[in-house]
Amino acid sequence: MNPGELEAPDIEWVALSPSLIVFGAAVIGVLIEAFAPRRARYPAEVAVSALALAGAFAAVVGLAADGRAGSEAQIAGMGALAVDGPALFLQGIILLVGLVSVFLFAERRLEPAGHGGPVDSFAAQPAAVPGGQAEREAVRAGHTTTEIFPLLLFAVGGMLLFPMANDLLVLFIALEVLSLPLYLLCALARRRRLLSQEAAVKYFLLGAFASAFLLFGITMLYGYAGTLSYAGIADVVAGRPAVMEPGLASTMGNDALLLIGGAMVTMGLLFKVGAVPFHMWTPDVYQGAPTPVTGFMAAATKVAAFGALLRLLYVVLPGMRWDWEPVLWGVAIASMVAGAVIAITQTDVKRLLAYSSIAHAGFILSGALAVSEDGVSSVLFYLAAYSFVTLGAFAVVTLVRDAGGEATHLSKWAGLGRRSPLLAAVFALFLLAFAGIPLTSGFAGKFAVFRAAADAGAMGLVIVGVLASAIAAFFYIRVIVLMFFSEPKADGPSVVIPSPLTMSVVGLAAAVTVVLGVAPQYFLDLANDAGVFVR
Amino acid sequence: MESLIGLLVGAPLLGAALLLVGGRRLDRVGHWLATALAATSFVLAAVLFSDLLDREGEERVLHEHLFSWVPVADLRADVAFQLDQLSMTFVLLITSVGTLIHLYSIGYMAHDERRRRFFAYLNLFLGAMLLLVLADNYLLLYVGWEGVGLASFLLIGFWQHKPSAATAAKKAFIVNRVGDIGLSIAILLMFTTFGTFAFEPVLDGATGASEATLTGIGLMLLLAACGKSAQVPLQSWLGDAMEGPTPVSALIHAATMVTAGVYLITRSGAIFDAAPDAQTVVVVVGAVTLLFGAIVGCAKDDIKKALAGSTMSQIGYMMLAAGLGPVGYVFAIMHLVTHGFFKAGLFLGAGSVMHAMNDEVDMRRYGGLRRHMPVTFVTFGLAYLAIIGFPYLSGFFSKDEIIYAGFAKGGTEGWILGGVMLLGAALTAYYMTRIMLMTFFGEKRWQPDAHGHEPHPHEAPLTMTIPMIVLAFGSVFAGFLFDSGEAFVHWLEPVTGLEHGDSPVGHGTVGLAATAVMVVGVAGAWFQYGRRPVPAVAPTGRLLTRAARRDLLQDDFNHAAFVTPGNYLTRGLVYLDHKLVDGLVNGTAASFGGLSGRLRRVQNGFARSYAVSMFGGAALLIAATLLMRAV
Amino acid sequence: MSFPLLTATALTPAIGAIATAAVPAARRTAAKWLALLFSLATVGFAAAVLLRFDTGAGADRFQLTESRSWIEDFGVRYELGVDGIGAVMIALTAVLLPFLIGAGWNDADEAEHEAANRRWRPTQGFFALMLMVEAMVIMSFAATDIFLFYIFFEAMLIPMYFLVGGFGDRAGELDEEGQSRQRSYAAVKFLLYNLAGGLIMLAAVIGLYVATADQLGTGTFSLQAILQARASGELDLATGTERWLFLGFFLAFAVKAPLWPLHTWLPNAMGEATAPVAVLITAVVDKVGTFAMLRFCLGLFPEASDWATPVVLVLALISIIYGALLALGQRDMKRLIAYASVSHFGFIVLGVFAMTSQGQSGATLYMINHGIATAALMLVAGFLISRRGSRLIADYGGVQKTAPVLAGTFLIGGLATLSLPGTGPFVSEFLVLVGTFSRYETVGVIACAGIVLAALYVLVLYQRTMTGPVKAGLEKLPDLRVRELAGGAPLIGLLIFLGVYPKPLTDIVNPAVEHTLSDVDQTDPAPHVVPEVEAAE
Amino acid sequence: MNPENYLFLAALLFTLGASGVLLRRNAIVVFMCVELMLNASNLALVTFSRMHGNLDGQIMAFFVMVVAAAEVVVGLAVIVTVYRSRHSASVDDASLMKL
Repeated sequence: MNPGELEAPDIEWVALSPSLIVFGAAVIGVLIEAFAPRRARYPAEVAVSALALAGAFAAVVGLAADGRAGSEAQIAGMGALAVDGPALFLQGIILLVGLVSVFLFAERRLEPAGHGGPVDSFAAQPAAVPGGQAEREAVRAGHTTTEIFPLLLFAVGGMLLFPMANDLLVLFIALEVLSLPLYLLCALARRRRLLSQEAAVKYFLLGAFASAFLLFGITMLYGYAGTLSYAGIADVVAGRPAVMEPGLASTMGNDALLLIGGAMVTMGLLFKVGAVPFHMWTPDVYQGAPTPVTGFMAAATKVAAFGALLRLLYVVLPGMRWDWEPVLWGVAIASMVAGAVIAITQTDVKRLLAYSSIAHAGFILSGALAVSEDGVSSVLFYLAAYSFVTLGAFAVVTLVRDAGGEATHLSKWAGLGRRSPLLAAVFALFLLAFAGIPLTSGFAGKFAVFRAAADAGAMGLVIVGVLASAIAAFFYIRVIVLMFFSEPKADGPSVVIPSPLTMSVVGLAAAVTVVLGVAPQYFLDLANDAGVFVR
Repeated sequence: MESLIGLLVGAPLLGAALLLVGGRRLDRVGHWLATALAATSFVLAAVLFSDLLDREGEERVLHEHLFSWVPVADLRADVAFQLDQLSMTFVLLITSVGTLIHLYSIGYMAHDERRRRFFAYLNLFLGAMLLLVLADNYLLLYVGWEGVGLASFLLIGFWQHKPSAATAAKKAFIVNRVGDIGLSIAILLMFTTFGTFAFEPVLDGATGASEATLTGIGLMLLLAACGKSAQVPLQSWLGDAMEGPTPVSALIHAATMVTAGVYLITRSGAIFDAAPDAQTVVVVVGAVTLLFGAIVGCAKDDIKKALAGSTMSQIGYMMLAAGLGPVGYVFAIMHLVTHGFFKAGLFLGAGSVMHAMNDEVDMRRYGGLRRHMPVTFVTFGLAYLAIIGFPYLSGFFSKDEIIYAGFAKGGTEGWILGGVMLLGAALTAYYMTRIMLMTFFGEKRWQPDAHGHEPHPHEAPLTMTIPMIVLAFGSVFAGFLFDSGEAFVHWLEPVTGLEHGDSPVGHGTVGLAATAVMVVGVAGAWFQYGRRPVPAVAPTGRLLTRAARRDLLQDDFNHAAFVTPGNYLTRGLVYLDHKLVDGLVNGTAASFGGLSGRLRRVQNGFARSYAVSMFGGAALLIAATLLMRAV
Repeated sequence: MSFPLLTATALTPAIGAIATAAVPAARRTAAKWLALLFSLATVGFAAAVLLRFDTGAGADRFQLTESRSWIEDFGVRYELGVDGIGAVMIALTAVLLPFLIGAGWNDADEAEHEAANRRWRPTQGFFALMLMVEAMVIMSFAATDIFLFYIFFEAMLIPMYFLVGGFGDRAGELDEEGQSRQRSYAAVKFLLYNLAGGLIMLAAVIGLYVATADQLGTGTFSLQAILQARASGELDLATGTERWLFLGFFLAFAVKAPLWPLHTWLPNAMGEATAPVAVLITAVVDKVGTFAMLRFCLGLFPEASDWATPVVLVLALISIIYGALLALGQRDMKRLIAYASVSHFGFIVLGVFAMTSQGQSGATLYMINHGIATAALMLVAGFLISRRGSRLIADYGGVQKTAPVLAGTFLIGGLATLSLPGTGPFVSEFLVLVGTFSRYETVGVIACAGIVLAALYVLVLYQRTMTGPVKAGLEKLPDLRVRELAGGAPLIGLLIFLGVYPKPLTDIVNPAVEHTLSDVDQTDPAPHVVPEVEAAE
Repeated sequence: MNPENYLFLAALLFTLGASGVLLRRNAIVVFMCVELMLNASNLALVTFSRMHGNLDGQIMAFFVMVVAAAEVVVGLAVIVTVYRSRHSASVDDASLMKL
């Protein structure tokens, strides 16, 4: 190749259209913030975001219909991105979750309206000191932070890239692109801003810390294999590199580089997934962040991160399966057990759900550990089921409010079932799905991952998982007891009647929960078809 | 003709159902309806009897298969009846005495507002008892067996508002249940041994089974018989059962139900014949009970309880006779029938007395009643003479035959048995005379009842006296009738078999000896109660007397051996269940809670400690990965 | 395709549940009648099931089968079918429900202070949940796909849990906030116990799938397919695997049944729930456990069942004696009945694992009879408790004086509970004893002790509550109302009918038992002595 | 010069950064330590790039720098907001949420 001549990269625009649409829309969103008048921003942002996400979803569906989830799967972007079954399936979930989250973000009937019109659950002026003069003025003026929408879109864009990432560079970039907007979103709560900011700081510092580890791991893998591309590394791990260079020959023998590097990259991803012992940010951040953000984050981040983790384990590191499998066994067991056990004594709904998400990370991990096609598709299905339940649950949390905003302390939920039987019933449905009771999506998902694990001979994991489920059931049930069997308190919270936006979120989540529980076959087929990584 | 058997059993059962379901509407006619149905049964029984008499000895069996009851694989339990000479005898006794006592109860219960129920229960009892004796297999017999137990429970506890009655009823049922275990196990053994529990195949096939098995079956049957017939060691319920209305005591706890044990053993004769060890135990139980009952009967001041002791003792005779095998079966049944008459007569008499004395039962408060209640006195007196074995009255024949059979056992055993029975006969004469004297002779010792009413003894109404008179006739003439030409013996022989024992002591000698000890007994009682006035308050008495008053400490024993430890056991188990079994579960839950509480402390809110956890985790992850490679 | 009768039977109460739940708050009475109507319709369908069931020789083992694809990916099919045992269990469920609805007619009416809350519809919820449970129980009796069974086995816990926790009887101890801690403790305990058992079963279910996939190529949950494969030798589980799987299944069923020492949830749940719900638990829901032992444990894991038999028999014996003794020690009427049920479940398990025709037929009949007898006893106890507002035995006495009909019905229920001959339970208890004794003599003899203990606890209860002088506060105790009597009398009639003429039931059950026995390769022990009469023929 | 020495330096820097994160209280300093870790990676990347004789590592290093810059923007924004609310940049003070 002539050094002066740059080869124009060959970009598969169509195959990458979903993420491109989202990123494009995000940029438009930023432009709207910059140029549109304050009043017009909200409708414009909502419309752009919703349209972009819906459009991207349509693109994903189109790509899948094209067969790119199966036989037509391809490596795109000069080998940097993979458009294959798992990627498209997870992108589909992320986009749907993102779309639904837009509805949650856009909800403006929960908070008392300011002078400028109705407001949402995000800070009037994030930069203002909590309780200060500036904030009071902003509140009075009814200011809102419409920047949340482009931030959401950027995060979604990063998440779309994450499971597609087919080299370590993209992996890192995608991680940061999805993380940075989330750090900011966490800090934007309208009420309890100190908590919100604290959550952001913690999330940010720990997230950065984790990504530093990830990066160092990437570095070592690069050092080991001399390439950043997944396929290239996999080849080297398997002992048959495409080109044998002298430098490679010396590093290839150094297994420590591979092992430590692999472990550190895995650790970075486990942090995003929220697996023990990298889970400690989860409760604090889930609790402090604005609830719509928590819902979005809990659902979508987990999906994206598991996508990336799966690809890493299945495409890059299958050669060293015997090294990481036992270790991840340990992580999975620790997550299931610790998540379930610690959740028993939680008193805050959001923290409770955070611990529950940790336990679920363990369940999903046990499916991932099957290292089989069944394992992949079971994880895909589980993620689909789990993300909607989570989103629905957090959507319900936004509706239970008292004078101080959302009433997240469990004691305030006493007797909710008597005041608002329907809402409480829906929440109970979500809890039952979390607990994995049959006829809910949670059960089908749990069955799928456990079956995959058992099929792969990991019966021990299944048994621990089952026992952890039993422990976990206890605290889900405790909430149900509280809602239905306790007398409502006189000063208890009330359920605000939301706009159709939130209602549609809750409704959709409930519907998905039931459908995936009762008639999951179609979705299982989808997940099965999408179970193969392209290499 | 066979179909009449179903009707025979069905009539009283129908009566019970009608009276219970019919409710208050039937209050006014219920008792007559019940009596009529009982009488119907009696008439049917008579018809069947004449039919049987028309046949030859071996042909005198009727079978009626109603329907298949519980068919499972090889197990066939049918609702089917078998009427042979043995059951016929019982049927006649039950329906005749039963009808009489129905009639008697009309008068006796006239003022009880729950009379309809009483008659329903009586009918229920009749039906169950008939089922018991007519069943052609042990399982159906068991149904009747428990059915009479239920009726007995309901009737003993008829005055449920009295705690003592309720307790007595419960006690009777439960003690009987202990016996029922025996019957259950016997049936189970029969099934595993013979593959069936119908009389014919089991009894015909008995010789084919091992002696050990048969002994087992026999002992289990004996356990059942002990429960139902109040034999030692399951005798304790009978005395308390006297809490029931007196007609009940007469019918169930004297004439019919308590003799079911004797029926069972006689019916299962083939099994016992092949299991001599079991027979020996039967004999021992009979002998012990015979003395036990007699001793208790001597000490009781409560007229009904004294009679109950007597019942126990007399059934002891029967049991002993049945244990002797074919030598004794016939006489056991014969004594059973005669006993049915005279003991029912005695109880009805006692009822009549109580009726007259404001339900007073303490004989020390009776005295001199013969002038006030002549009919009762005469009928009671005749029955009295029959039971003590006054020559040529019914008891004389049946009891002497049993004593003779006892001697016929031969050897030392024969002498012991004969001696025991003669001693029993003396005691019988003693306690019966004591009752007679305390009740009808001597001074008035009447006292006002709890409400301050002075008793005004009067003769009972006709409905009550007629049955007493009829039974008195039976007491006097039954034995003579049976003994003439050995009619009864020949009648039963095809079923029970018959052997004439070879006794070292002749028939005549036995008769003389029995009469002699009777005279001694009567004289003893007369010396104690006839010559001098009876104290209104019982003297403290000697140790034996005091023990006998307390039923020879049977309740104390049961209490110490079963009730108290049982209570402790239950209480201990309740505690254990709560603390240990449940505690283990709750403890597990709590320990998870504790673990959770401790683990969540790790989440201390400091970002730096979270970072430490991550750092440590990463280190661990790396170390573990490296370790895996090293391994 | 013929009319899907089993689906219809299960669907009717499910639709009823939805319809009842949809009735507006103000139309409470309409909801009750609607629920009753649907439960009666279910009885109709169940009757059709019994009538259509062919008991002739050579009839199929599973009848009225339905088979549709459902979740192919999991190897799960919507397969229904009943053998004789399933058919009678469905009938029991369907028959009991109208009585329970009738008995609980006013149990769930809201307190006055709640009447203003238009959204809170406890009555509708109560009956809807009951019907829901019924639907799920029927499904689990009808499912021949193990996964399908599992789903309903687990799912029925949820409505049950709400029934226990949400509608406790008002006689419980209340705390200062007017709510019963005991009750919610009981509900949670009920759920967690059963959920834990069920989850362990889930692991076994998955294990079974893996094992079948291993040997048959494709994993399957179809009972019939597995039985066939086993019969043809295609499927031959390794001894260790089979035992582990058996334990997983058995544990879940033993919790549900409940077998000592997994029984402690039952007294709590039955004590705190309203009487109809308590009956629903013990008479209907728990039967799924013993039913499943018979159908799944024995059918799927014959060798392991054989292996576990000694231990199971011992546990069953302990349950019998222990339950009865604890019943004796109770001060609370409903807990007493609960412990009595523990004892009775011991008998059922004994019958199942005796591996004889009599034992298993007896166990099946026992399930039916125990269901009806407990219903009779418990419902009457419930009427009594609702009158006095106390569950403590010590608060009663002399009831027969003021309410003779109530006392009488109670007594008959009690007598049936102690297996008095002439009532249904006697037949079944006898069969269980015969079945057990003919294989394990000692076990049979020890079980007989249960006979006495049953008499003790029933009669002690009767004596303390019904006889003696009338306790203060009970002088004006009203006797049974017409509605209550209408609920109790048919049950008693049924008990007596089944005691006198159980043949229709045994005819249906026997062939199924023969099949089950051939699954486990067992034959009845032959009698030691062949009677001469038969030998001569 | 042996390129491996750069790798040791990189590892040292990474460790220093990590210990700084664990030990320092001031959020800004903590953040700087994270940056140090990123730069350690950069050094290693470049070294490896040199060892393998391809440019991938160097390109990666450029991206990392950009990302680090972006992180600074976001991070400082967040930290400064917190500082304004609490008048303290100590990470230990931000511990309202726990247990």
